[in-house]
Amino acid sequence: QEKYTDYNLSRHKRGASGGGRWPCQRRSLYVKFRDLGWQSWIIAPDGYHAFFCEGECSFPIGNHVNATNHAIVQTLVHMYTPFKAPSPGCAPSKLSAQSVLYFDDDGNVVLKKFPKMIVTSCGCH
Amino acid sequence: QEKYTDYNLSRHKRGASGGGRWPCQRRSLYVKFRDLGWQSWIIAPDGYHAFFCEGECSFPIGNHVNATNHAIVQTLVHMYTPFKAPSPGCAPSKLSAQSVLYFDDDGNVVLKKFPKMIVTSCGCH
Amino acid sequence: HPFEPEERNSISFHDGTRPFPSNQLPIIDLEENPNPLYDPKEEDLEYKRLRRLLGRDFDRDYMSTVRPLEHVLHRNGTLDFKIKKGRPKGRRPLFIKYFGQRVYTGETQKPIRLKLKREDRKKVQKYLWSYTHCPVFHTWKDLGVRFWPRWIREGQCFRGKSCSIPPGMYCQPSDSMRITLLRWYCRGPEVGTNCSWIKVQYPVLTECACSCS
Amino acid sequence: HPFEPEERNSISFHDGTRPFPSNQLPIIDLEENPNPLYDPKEEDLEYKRLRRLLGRDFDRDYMSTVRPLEHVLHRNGTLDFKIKKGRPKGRRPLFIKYFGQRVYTGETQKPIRLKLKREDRKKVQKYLWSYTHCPVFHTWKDLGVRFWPRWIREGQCFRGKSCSIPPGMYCQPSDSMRITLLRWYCRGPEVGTNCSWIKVQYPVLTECACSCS
Repeated sequence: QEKYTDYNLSRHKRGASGGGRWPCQRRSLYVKFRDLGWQSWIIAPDGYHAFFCEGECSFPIGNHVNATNHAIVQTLVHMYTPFKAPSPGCAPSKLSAQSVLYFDDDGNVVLKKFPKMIVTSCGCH
Repeated sequence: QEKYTDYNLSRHKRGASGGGRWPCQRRSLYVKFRDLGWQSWIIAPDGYHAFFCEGECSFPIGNHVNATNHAIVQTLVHMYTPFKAPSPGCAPSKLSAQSVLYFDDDGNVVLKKFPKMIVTSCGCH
Repeated sequence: HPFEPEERNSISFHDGTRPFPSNQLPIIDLEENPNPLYDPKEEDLEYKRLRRLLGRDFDRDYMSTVRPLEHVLHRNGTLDFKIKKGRPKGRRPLFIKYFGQRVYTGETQKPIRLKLKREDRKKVQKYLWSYTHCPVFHTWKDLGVRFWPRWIREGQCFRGKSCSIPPGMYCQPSDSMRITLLRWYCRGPEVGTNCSWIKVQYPVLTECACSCS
Repeated sequence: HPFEPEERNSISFHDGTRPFPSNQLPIIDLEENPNPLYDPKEEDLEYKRLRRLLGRDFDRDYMSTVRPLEHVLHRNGTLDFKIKKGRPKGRRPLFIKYFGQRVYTGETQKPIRLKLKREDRKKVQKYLWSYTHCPVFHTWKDLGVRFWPRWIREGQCFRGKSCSIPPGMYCQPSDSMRITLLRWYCRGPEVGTNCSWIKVQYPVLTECACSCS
């Protein structure tokens, strides 16, 4: 289980790049389906650890944030000519699936795999 | 060739989600290696069409922006409880490679493929 | 029908307000709320009533209310490799039928051929058919007290070694069916209230095939 | 040495300030600046001088200063399928050596075997070796006037049909070498100034293998 990181503390510091004061990283997020109004169509589970990505992608983008070549280029373009392009964003690099028991469009209750539901790792994209 | 979209016009309107007034989309960006100071190690080409991703990823995320399941969940979490997570970001969904003739670390001039240099499509992640 | 989903409206949700499912297998185990108030009680588990509720969907081959003997004997599962006339049972794949065609080696050389007696060619075909066959591995699984019958027979693909020549491809899920079970479902806003048995469809892998992942 | 890269410093750039190259093949064509001021002039193309500059790196098998006869005769390239004793030239792959092993069919049944005479087994092995072999397809390519020699012999993998049993895998680049050419390089801040010939390494595909992409 991951430690919960308090998002509140820093949200006022976020700039246009969508990041906080920390470098791009995976953060805790437990989603309760009831909070999304989804208890009407999802039977199980009640919720899941979805995680999300957040943080800065600013120069220099080190190896540790898993940046693509395009993100490296875009970071430099933004640094030299900020009006041409924004900083790259902190976004999921790997996602994994989650099984859900739910009502489908025809009213049947089925168990299916929902791909790309959980953030496994983040990077600058 | 893509039409150049003027980034300047709208950059003041960007919110914390890193988008403009338009939905998440691919935008033109020609990168001149000289502008990045890279003429010292890149021999050819002079530059390339890198493109970048920008735009809103707000509720509802339609099919057209190529959203992952996680992005759909995160959008709703942000809508109901904005302090828990930001909107998902507009980021590259597909990237392609570019050949570059350059000086490597040993001072040799080599031709190699640089993967993930060009944005081919964007989506909400 | 034990449950009428009154809350559910019938529009299609493929507008990006709901995540999209896939038919990908194998299925990942469902995460259950550990609160025992969501479990059915003794009186909710009366065999006769549940058996009648499930009706024709009760499939002895794929479900069991008690731990099956097969699970006692072969806890780790059994390989379901059906043999007929020295080769896997079922329809002959096309690549077996056409095995032995000429290999093109360029404009200036003759193609390479396989010169074998009819009998020997048949032997090689049968062998390749068996070698590349992906049998299903069956295991019994306990879904817990919130499903009825709680034991189901799942399929898995055997991935111990490559199934192709040259090696590189592995046995992958290629077909599935849905079995219908009962699920104890509590709709009440408070924990463990307004509960009933509803019919649910559970995917079970039925076929594997040799392919790139 | 025709060029001393004075601007280049020698630190390693693997700190995220530069993009990372890969050794992936095939290479994509280099995008050239169309401005003819970047081209070498007549007097820069003196054969004797350039031949001396390239020295031992001049490789007749992979480069040519004029359009090669092979390109005139086979514009689309030639398949390089070298045969020896009825099978592809080169080392026997392990999966060919071990072809014919028993196929496991579960605890309760005998494994399936291939019963063939030694000779016939050899025939099948040779055939499978040829069937799964991935010959290199050679084509001559004109790199333009800024490279010397401007013609090089490239390799490609033949992807017309699957190379595996069962089908699913295709011939993919698996090995390459680097040939050394000369490149006309203008370093001046103004267009077409401070130009000289420098040695560059150009990757050429030399081997293909049957695999999943």
